[in-house]
Formats: sequence, C-alpha cells, structure tokens
Amino acid sequence: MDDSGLGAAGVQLLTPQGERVEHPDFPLALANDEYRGLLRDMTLVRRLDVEATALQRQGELGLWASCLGQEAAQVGSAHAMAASDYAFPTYREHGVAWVRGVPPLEMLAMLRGVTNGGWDPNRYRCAPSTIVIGNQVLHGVGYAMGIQLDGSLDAAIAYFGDGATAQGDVNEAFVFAAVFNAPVVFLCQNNQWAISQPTNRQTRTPLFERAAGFGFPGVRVDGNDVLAVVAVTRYAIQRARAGEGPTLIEAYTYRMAAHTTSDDPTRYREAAELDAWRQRDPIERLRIHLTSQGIVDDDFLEGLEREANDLGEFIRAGVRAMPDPKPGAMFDHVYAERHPDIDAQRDELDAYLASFVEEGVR
Amino acid sequence: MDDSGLGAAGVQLLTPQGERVEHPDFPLALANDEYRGLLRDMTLVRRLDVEATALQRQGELGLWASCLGQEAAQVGSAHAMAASDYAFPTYREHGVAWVRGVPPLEMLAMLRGVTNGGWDPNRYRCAPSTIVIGNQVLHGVGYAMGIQLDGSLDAAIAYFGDGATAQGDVNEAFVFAAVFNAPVVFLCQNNQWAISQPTNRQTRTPLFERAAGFGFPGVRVDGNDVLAVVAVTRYAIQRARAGEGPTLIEAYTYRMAAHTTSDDPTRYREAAELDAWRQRDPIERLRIHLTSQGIVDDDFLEGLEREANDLGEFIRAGVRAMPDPKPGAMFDHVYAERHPDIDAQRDELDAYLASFVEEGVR
Amino acid sequence: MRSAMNSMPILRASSRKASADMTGIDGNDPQQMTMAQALNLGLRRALERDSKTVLFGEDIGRLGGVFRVTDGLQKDFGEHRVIDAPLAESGIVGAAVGLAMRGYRPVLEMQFDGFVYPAFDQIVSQVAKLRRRTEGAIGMPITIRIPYGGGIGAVEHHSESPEAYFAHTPGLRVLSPSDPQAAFVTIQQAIASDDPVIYLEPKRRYWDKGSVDVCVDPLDLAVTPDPWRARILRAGSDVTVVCYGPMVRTCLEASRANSEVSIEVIDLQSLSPVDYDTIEASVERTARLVVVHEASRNAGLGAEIAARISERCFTVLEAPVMRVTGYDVPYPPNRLEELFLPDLDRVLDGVDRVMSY
Amino acid sequence: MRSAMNSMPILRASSRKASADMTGIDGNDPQQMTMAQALNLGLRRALERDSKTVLFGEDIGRLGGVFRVTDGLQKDFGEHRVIDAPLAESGIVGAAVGLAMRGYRPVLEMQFDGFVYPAFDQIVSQVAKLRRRTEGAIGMPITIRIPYGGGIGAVEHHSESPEAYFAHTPGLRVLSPSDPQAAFVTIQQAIASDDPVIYLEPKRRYWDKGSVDVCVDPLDLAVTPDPWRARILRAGSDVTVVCYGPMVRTCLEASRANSEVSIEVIDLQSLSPVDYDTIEASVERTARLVVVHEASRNAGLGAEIAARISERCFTVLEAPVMRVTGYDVPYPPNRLEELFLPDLDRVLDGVDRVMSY
Ligand SMILES: Cc1ncc(C[n+]2csc(CCOP(=O)(O)OP(=O)(O)O)c2C)c(N)n1
Ligand SMILES: Cc1ncc(C[n+]2csc(CCOP(=O)(O)OP(=O)(O)O)c2C)c(N)n1
Ligand SMILES: [Mg+2]
Ligand SMILES: [Mg+2]
Repeated sequence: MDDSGLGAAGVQLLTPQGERVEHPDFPLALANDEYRGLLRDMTLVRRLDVEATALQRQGELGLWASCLGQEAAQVGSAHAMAASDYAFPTYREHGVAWVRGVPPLEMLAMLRGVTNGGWDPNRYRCAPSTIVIGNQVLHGVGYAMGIQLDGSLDAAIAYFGDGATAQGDVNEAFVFAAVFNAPVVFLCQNNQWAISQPTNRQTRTPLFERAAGFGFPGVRVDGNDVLAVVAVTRYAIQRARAGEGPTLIEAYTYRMAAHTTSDDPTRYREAAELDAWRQRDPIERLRIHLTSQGIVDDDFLEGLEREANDLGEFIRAGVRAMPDPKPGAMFDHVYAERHPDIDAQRDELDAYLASFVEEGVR
Repeated sequence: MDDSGLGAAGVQLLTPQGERVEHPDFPLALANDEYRGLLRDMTLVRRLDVEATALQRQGELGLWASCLGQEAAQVGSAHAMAASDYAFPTYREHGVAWVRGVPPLEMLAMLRGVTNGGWDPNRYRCAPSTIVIGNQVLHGVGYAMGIQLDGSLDAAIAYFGDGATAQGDVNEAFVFAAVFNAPVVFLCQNNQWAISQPTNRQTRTPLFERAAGFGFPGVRVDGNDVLAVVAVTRYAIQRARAGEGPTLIEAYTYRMAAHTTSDDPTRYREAAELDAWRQRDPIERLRIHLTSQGIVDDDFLEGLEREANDLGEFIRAGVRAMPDPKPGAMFDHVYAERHPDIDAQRDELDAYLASFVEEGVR
Repeated sequence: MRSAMNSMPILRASSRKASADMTGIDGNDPQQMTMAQALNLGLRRALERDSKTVLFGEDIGRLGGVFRVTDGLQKDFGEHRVIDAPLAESGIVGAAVGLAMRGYRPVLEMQFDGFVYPAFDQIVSQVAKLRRRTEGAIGMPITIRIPYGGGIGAVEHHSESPEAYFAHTPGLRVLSPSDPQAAFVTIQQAIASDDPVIYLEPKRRYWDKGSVDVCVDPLDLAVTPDPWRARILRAGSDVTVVCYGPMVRTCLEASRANSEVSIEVIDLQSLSPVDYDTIEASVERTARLVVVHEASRNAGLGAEIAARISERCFTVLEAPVMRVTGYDVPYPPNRLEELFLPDLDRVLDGVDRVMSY
Repeated sequence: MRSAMNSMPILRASSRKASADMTGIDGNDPQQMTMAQALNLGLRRALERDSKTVLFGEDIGRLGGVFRVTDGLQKDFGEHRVIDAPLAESGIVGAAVGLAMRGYRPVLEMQFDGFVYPAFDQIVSQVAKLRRRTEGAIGMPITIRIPYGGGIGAVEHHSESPEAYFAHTPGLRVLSPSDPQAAFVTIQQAIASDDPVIYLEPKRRYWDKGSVDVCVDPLDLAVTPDPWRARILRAGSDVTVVCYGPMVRTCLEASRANSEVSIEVIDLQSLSPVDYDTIEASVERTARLVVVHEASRNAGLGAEIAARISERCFTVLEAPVMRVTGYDVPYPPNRLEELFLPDLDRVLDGVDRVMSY
C-alpha cells in the first residue's frame, strides 16, 4: 500500500489516508484534548516554519533549516516526553523546541544572528541547537548517565538525522548508552537526505537495525504518523524509566523543503519524489482522522487557523524588532570567572569604537 | 564443553583437546606442509614474543606488547592472505607481521626506540603498527576502496581489539566499508581485555553481532583454533575478492600476558581466568592434532625447537647490536620536499652538538 | 613538487569543453573568473593530469559542494574520481590515508572549517606523521580543502579560522590563496605536492573575480611562482603589513585608503612554512610590522610571525610588531561579526599604532 | 572559583584513612610525596568536597589509571563516582558535557597526550563554546586531565605537548603543575572552577617528590596562591626564564648550574591565560627573556609569550626573546628524545645567547 519504503517493520497507526489501524505492540488511546493538541502543535509549527522561511527570503533571518514534513516525528516524540525529561535537538527540531515550550522568537534568534543559542536550555529542558553533526547525541547519553547517577526516573531524548548515523560520535553514543544502560531514547529522523546525499550513502541497511548490534532494540516508525510516533516514543521512554536502557527509533519521514534556505535541491533530487511524499503529509492525515472521528470540527479548525495567523504576525513583528546584541556581548560568558585577556580585549574594542564616536564617524 | 564463553555461534574446527571437528559452513583441507607451516609460525612467533619480553626486562627494549595466546588468531588470519593483500595491524600483531615476512629485528626496532616505524610497509604489504586505537581500521577501508578503484582482486585486512570497537573510527570504518562495499576484512581479536577493562565495558552484545546492523556479515570464530581462523578468514577474503564487500570476524581469544610490559594485570583480573585459558592454548592444540595425525613427528618438533632457539639467539644479538639513529634522523622524512624550518633546525642541532665536541664535553 | 610529473597536461576534448562551459573560457587569454571558478578549474586540471587524483568529500558530486567548487566534476570525471562521502570527517581523512597508501592522491573537502575537528586525530596522528614514521616509505600526498573564515553571515561553526592548529603540527603544510589566480595555481601545486597540504580557502572571497592566466603550468616553477614564497602585492616604505587569505583584500584596500603612510602589503600564501626571508627583507626597509588575521589572537599564527620578526629584525624595528586579529572569544553570532573581523579601519588603526609608537 | 562552595570539606573517616594509606600521611604536617600521590590526594579531596564531582576515564577504576593517579579512589568512592569508560575519547568528553548539563562536575582522564585528539571536536566545538552559546545558562565545569610531555622513553603518541592547541581555543583554561604542592592545590582549583580546564600533568615528574602542605584549603585564595598567577621560583637579575610543567625542574637546575648569570625562573602554572604582569615585571628588571617548552616551536605557546613580551617590554629588552623548545618534527623515537627535549645545557645555551646578544 504504502510505497514510501517504510516497509513491513514500520509501525503505523494512521495510514496516509487518515485511517486508524491497530498495531499489536503499540496500542494507543489518547484523550481528545491530546489529539487536538497534536494537531494544533503540528499546525502551528508548520506556520512557524513557513514564516521563518519567508523571513529568511526577506533578509530578516540569515538562514532557515525547515522542518516541513517532519512535524509528526518532532511533535509526536516531544509529546511523549514528560516535563522533566530533557531533549537534545539538532538544528532542525523546531517542532521539538515548540512542544518543549521554547518561545518562538527565542527559537529564531540564532537564525537571526543575534545569538548562538537563543533560549535557556534548563528552563525548557531542551538543549540548544547543535550544528556539528552528532555531537549532541553523546550529550544526551551523558545527561542520561547523570539521571541514572541521581537515581531519577527522567529520560533523555537525543535527536539526529540519517546522515548523522555515519558519525563516530553517534556510534560512540550507542556504545556508551548500551554499556551504562543509560535512560536515553535515540530518535533518528530518517528524512531520506543529508543535504544532497540519499540515505544509502550512509548505510546499506535500514537504520533501525543498527541498534541490535549494539545491544538494544531499534524500532522503525512511520515518521509522518504522529500517533505512531507518540506510541513508539512512549514505549522507548517507558523502557528508559524502567531501567531497561536505550532504544533507537528510526522515524521514517521526508525533508519536504530544501536542506536549508541556502540549498537548491533541484540539483540532486526529483520533483516526483516530493510529490509522492506530499500524499503522506503528517498534518493532513491527522486532520482527516480527527475530523472523521468528530474530534475536531470546522470551528476548531478555524480557530486554529486564526491562532496560526496570529502566530505568524507575532513572529514577523518580533523578528523585525529583535535588537542586535551589544558589541561587548561577544566577551560575555566566554568564561565564568575573570579572565585578563577578555577584560583587555573588551576594553580594546570599547576604546576602538569610542574613537569613532569621538571622530563622529561610525 | 568449552566454557570459554565462545558460545554456540563460535566456529571451531579443533577442540581445545586437539580433536578435529567439522563445521558445515567452513570446511577446510590443507596440505600437510600448510599444517606444519601454521605450527611452525605460531611456535616461532611465541619464541619471538618470549624473547622480546625478556629483552624488555633487561632494558634492551622500551616496551613490549605481548601476543601470547593470540598466535592462532594472528598467524591463522595472516595465512589466509595472499601476498598481494595488505594488512593493517595494531601494535600487537607480531604474528601477522611475522607471516607477512617482516624481519624480526625490524619488528622490534620501534620497541627498541630507534624508529617509530621499523619496516617498509609496501615491501611486506603490512602497514606500520598503529598505536592510536582504531585509526588503522579506516586506513584499511580506504586502501580497500583503492583496490576497488583499481579493479583489482586484492583484499585488505584491518586488525583491532575488543576495546577498539568502542571508537568512532572503527564504527565509521564499518559505515564506509558497507556503503562502498569495500573489499576489506575486519579482524577483531576479542582478547577479553582492553588493558584493565573487560569486554563488557565496551559492549553488551557479542561483538560479531555488531556487523549485521551495518549491513554485512559477522562471524565469531574460536581465536585459539588456528584452523578455524584460517577457514573463516579465507571465507571473508573470498567474499572481498568476489565483490561481496566487508566481513567482520571476531576472533575470540585471550591476552595471556599483561597488556604491555608496563602493566600489572594482577590489579584487575583473577589468576583462575588465566589458568582456564591455558587449557585452550592455540599451539598445544594444533601440536596434539598434527601429532595424532602423523603430520608432525618428534624430528619435526625437535627441528622446530632448534629453529626457535636460533631465532631467540638471533634476536638477542640483533637487538643489542641495533644502532641508535643519527641525531639528525628526526629531521629526515618529516616532509618530502624542502622545508626551511627543518633545514634551519637541523643546522641548529648540528651546531649545538658541535659546540660540545669543540669543548670536548659530550 | 612531485618529481616525476606529467609535464604535459592531458586535456580531454570533452573536459576542455566542460571547463569552458563552467568558466566562460574562450581561448587561452587570461580570463575573468571568481575564486570558486578558478578552484574548480584547478581541480579539473589536477584530475586531468593524474588519473590517481580523486576528490572525496560530502556533497561534492551532484551538488558540486555547498560552494559549487566541485561543480560539474563528477559529471565529467565519474563517480570513481569524484566520490561523495558518508557524513563523517574522520572517516573521510582516515580513508584517504588508505587511498594514499594504495597510490592515490586524494583531494578532500571539509564542508566548513568548523567540521574539520572530528578529523583532527587522523590529521595530527596519521596524515602528519606517517611519512616520518615510515622513514619515507609511505607518502601522504593528501590535500585537505577547507573553506574557512567569516564574513558571510553564517551560523556558528561556519566561520572558523583553524590555521594555527595546523601550523603548529609538524608534518603538515598550510596554504591559503587570496585571489583567483593564486587559487588556480596553488590548488594544483598543493595536489601535486607529495606532502599533506591543508588548503584553506577564504570562503568570503569565493565570489571575488580576478584575472586568471589559465595557460600557466603551475608545476613548472620556472614560469610559476613558488607557492611556498610570500608575495609582495604592494610595495611601500613606511610599514609592512603581513596578511593572508581573506585579509589580503582588506589590507590592500587599507593600504590604498591611507595616502599618508606608504604601506607594503605581503600576502603570505603559505602559512606553514612561512617565508620569513621575504618578510624580513621588507621589515629591514620599513622597520615596522603589522600582522593581520581573522583568527583569535592568543597563540595564533600572528604570534609566531611577531616572535620571529622580533628576533630577526630586533635592531631594526622602530615599534613592536602589532597584531590586528579576531578576539579571543568563540566566533560571535553574525550580527557581531563585523566587529570581530579586522576590517579596513582596524588595519589602519594598527598601522597608526606602529607609526605613532 | 565556584561561588557557592561548601566551605567545610566533608571528610569521611574511612576515606581519610584511605588517604593516609596511599600517601603515608600522618597528621597534618607537610608531607613528602610524589606528584602522582599529590594529585591522588587532591582528587580525593575533590570527591569528598562535592558529591557531584565524578571521575571518568579509561582504566581509572581498579587499575587506578596507567599512572596510578586515581589509585584507590574507585574502591573508596564507588563505581558511580569513579567510572571506568569505554575506549572512546570523544565519547568520554561528549558524555561529560551531558553530565555537566545534569549538574555534575566531571573530571576526565585522557590516558596519554596523544589520545586527546579524538576528543578534539567535542572539546573545541562544545566544551569551549557552550557557556558562551547559552549566554551563561549552561556551564562546563569540566576538568580534562592529560598526562603530557616526553622524557619517559615511551613509544609514539605518548610524549606529546598539545598545550598550544588548547591555548589557542577561546573558552578553555589550561593549567599545568610543576611540583607536588602545586599539583595538590591546582587540581582542586581546576575542579572547583566553573570553567573548563585542560589540566596538563607533566608525566615525567609524576615520581618527583616534594613537600606538600595537605592542610591548605585550595579554594580559599586568601591563604592559597591564585592558580592563574605565575610563580617566581627563583629570583634573579640578569635574565628571566619562563617555563612550565616538566621544564620547571630543568630550568631550576639550569639556573643553579650557572653561577655567572643570575637567572630568574618563572613557572607559568596557568598556560591560558598567561600571567603577563608577572613576566613583564620580571623582564623590566632583567631586560632579557628565554622561554622554554618541550612542545614544537612553530606557533607554540612560546611564540605568544615572545610576541607579548616583545610588545610590552619593547623599549626594555636588551636582546630578542629566545625560545628553547622541541623541534618542528613529530616527537622522535625515544632513543632521540634527549636531543629533542630542552635540557639543562640547552636552557643555558639559550641563556648564553640572550646574554651575549
Ligand atoms: C561534523 C559536521 N559535518 C558536516 C556538517 C555540514 N552539514 C550540515 S547538515 C548536514 C547533513 C545532515 O544530514 P542529516 O543528519 O540527515 O540531518 P538533516 O539535515 O537531514 O536533518 C551536513 C553535512 C556539519 N554540520 N557537521
Ligand atoms: C585513542 C587511544 N586511546 C587510548 C589508548 C591507550 N591504550 C592503548 S592500548 C589500549 C587498550 C586497547 O584494547 P583493545 O582494543 O582490546 O586491544 P588489545 O590491547 O587488547 O590488543 C588503550 C586504552 C590508545 N592507544 N589510543
Ligand atoms: Mg537527513
Ligand atoms: Mg583487547
């Protein structure tokens, strides 16, 4: 039926056509509010993504890495987390940051170029975007080791892409997690591409199969099926809490947009592929299902549309109003403690800038 | 029967008691000369190892990393190679270097401290010892990619330990080999220890199982059974030549000596473990078998003993006579082409040393 | 340079045509082209010259690299010469070591400066040391291309200047071109070198155009400048400004903007080894030296130049060597990068400081 | 120093006894002990002081590390405080980042200098940058212990001096003790620091004995020297010799061996930041400076010191700053290491050169 390549192993609870199907290992029953919450979050994340892409085109953002098409994988997995769990995202997990409660403008600040971070990670229990491929996966494992040392029931969830699976760091993360039985969920979004490289340049077997050889289970899930993603991530988090160690989830999905706004995917992939994946849209699929079940109605959808419009407006205005950092900001927080070179160079920059003010130039 | 932990998956053709058993997937029939060659090489490698250990104690070598107990894994796998194949050893593969034809004094030169290499790798098609754990495994894969680009039928064989399987480089090597279908054999000697760490600090599943998740077969072999090692390595090399890509071999063995002569294993492991593994000695096992089959007799064994004694004497005399490198040698071959800093510093050292000669001091 | 080198570049008709398409080359006259195009053409020539030269890196094939420096090369030379790598830099460099042992001459691309660090171990422990370790038996004729430096408004890890790490590593050479002609020539020289070369491409100058003599044979040092020598790009008598890569244009502009001080501008080109003879000869005349680079100051390349020239020109210097550099902070978010990067004003400020010392 | 620090070290009776066993401590008088023992005791104190301090590294548990610096600590503090790591340095440092995010204070051991490079990416891209990236929200109170330097007759990769790589990386601090007392004090200060500290242990001095005041509270800067300040270990008037780590003993011996020249010996202790005020004040008096380190010269830490002091003491210096260092070659096989490493004679040769300039 589903020719996406998901395969028989891929857990699916909602077909691309929006039909609810059962899976023996992954039952799921949500309250209606939870269903609506998923639809709402995915819809708003998509709007955020669209707005950010537009703002980049207008020169208001330096860059944007779109999560278009991956909303279910991100929103679904983040919904499975408790507030006290901790997420370790890449640069593309806007849907995760959103569900963690990171305010949209804080998400956009890095891409605006006013900071290399944007939010207080501990406040939202969501680490900063990590750009160096694979690095954050080890952070997630180390964090999970800390959870374990604390004797806590929290879990960590580390996000990464199909491309990242080739990196040493990600595989070392598998080793450490297995050896220490760390309460971590590895959430790999296989969006079929690492910039211009298809997944078969990174692996010759389905990625979820990687886990077994490291000694923990791997599960493939339809990453465009938010219900399946919730169910499978819950299972993995449950394992973590129960002291059963790590789980690898391969969320099989598709990067609908360019790699980033700097990228031109027409150079390396066919439009037909994109068209096929459009038929598997994660939001549309849930909307059909919830409508058919009467869980959402036109009122709800219109309200959601208004909310999305408001969000768009808020983002547009907020990004444009975002102030540039003060020149001296680059010297702040390089060190926790006093540092003579930092102090001297801060003074050097101040004096240099002051010389223009005196001359009235800059 | 075999309580080594080898397990049912472990290929064995010769029991610890020296009984020949058959394995459906790995038939083996060698000419009598080949059998004798295996016994001879293992015996001489052990003698080399014992002499080197003694020379280190006498201060003639800076360090020695013994291969005691691993002779079958090393000699057997190297015997499966053709002359035109290329080996990528760690610092412990004296048995491999031996079979590749590296002269014993060239093997010992690095440990004597007169060079960081010791032999011409291309002459013996055996790369220099690699000390940084895991690095050489990628070299083996790259070399194999070159074989492939050449359209040649050669194979590369990369050696590493159980500890090395935790390193990013080794896992990246698995990724690259799988993606490029490179003609490489990964030969992991699981000698149960990485210095003081047992294998369960590096993995929680048997190491040969790691391969499947990367998309190529993994085989565990009794690493103290030289016949099984020959058979399994032949199979893996055959796969490489046939364009079937990489294979991981886990040679299950034991490090009978300390990690190196600097190490004190009594701090971290039980004598009983060592005793148990002594019952599985790789040389004794083959000797019993070949004697029982009439393939070797007392004459042969006495001749071999004489040969080993001669080798020992040759090594002792040769190591003691090994000249120190010339002072300027450290500037040789840093670059292929002229380099002003090298030239200047070579002159600087020469002038400095000459100043002592003038003063008659040094 | 490699000793036994095909002196006649073997140009296939098809690829010559392809070159023309890419660069707009028409005949053999000097051509206007960007640095990215000049590098592309240099890589093409290298691929033509030696069938053992292979390109290996992330997204270098169909995409032509994120900066299009390898544009069209996979199409023309095939997937076995221009090889898309899995996403793992240690793997790329480690595999290149093996390729070099098999007789290949790998030219690697690190996608950005900030992504070379996963390969640092292979570079420092293997690439830099294998020739010495094997007493010359194994060469490492590997070129590692790295787009480096800031000024393009990028996110973190895309604007680093890692040259000091490599300059401090014996066994490596480090080159950085500053204009299209130098790029065209030195990329070919780097690839032909039997030593490993870290080839740092000043990414914000990729789009700068310049005239390139495409007929020059870069491997014939009788007609082509030695890549390991610095170049005096502007003669001057009051102060010497030493720079390289992205800062060369900045320093040239600065030298022209100040009509009161006669500024000599030296483009190092080779960052390891540095051609101190040329700098010393210049400072013997000017008695003043400013060193400019984007990288952080502390233990940066400017320190070495200051130390050496302070020693070699001790009695001549009228003022201490001044360094105009990035600050000792992680590269800032891009809204602040103009303040981090030395610009014309900061270079002139440095000049003022040595002149008024 | 960390602001909210338990002022009273919590000493468990059992562990105090264990300390005594290991170090032969008897009472509170200054004790003779080796640097390895002093570090061991310092680590013990740190583990006692703060339950969030954890040790993580290869073979540090039962084995006590290949140099026995962590000897007995796993036994006394348990496997959850002294954790044996899988054999992967990037993994160790990457996991430590996560542990730090969870509120831990990881103290890592790299088994040898040559094995830190696989972790270079995590150190440079994450450990050094995370505090700045998150504008102070996330700290990286990580100490990375690295036995470094040569002189022990080891095989390749076991004698490297990587300090310049780290000094050139903003966001890191670099410390190196030169004697048991400094080791005892600064290892605790490094661990207590909220900044990441690369802690370079001069491995060939591990067995040197010295007197250690075990009662000193290293976190009370009213009574303990500031770890970031250099120490004048021998006063002199003719020439200043700056050194650190393993070279301190060498330079002290040299200063005593030459009775004609009055040599002031400064132990940097902190390699990043360097305490230039102390060096400057000394050179203002001596007018001559020799910098000594084992690491290769080119773009080494000596270059930065030469550059800064050449600038700060321009009018005072009677001779150029001389550097006595390792050569710009890969660390040689051990039969040549004596020639590579600065020794008493080479230090005095450097002194002669500045004196006779
Ligand atoms: C270590 C490193 N190498 C290269 C890059 C450049 N780069 C950025 S994203 C990317 C592809 C990542 O692919 P994947 O892991 O599948 O994640 P996706 O972008 O598809 O979400 C690359 C190569 C990087 N950021 N880090
Ligand atoms: C990158 C790196 N880290 C640490 C070391 C120090 N070291 C040398 S051998 C060794 C253990 C290796 O264990 P294993 O891979 O099982 O090989 P074995 O020594 O048992 O043959 C370690 C940790 C090293 N050489 N390289
Ligand atoms: Mg992807
Ligand atoms: Mg082992």
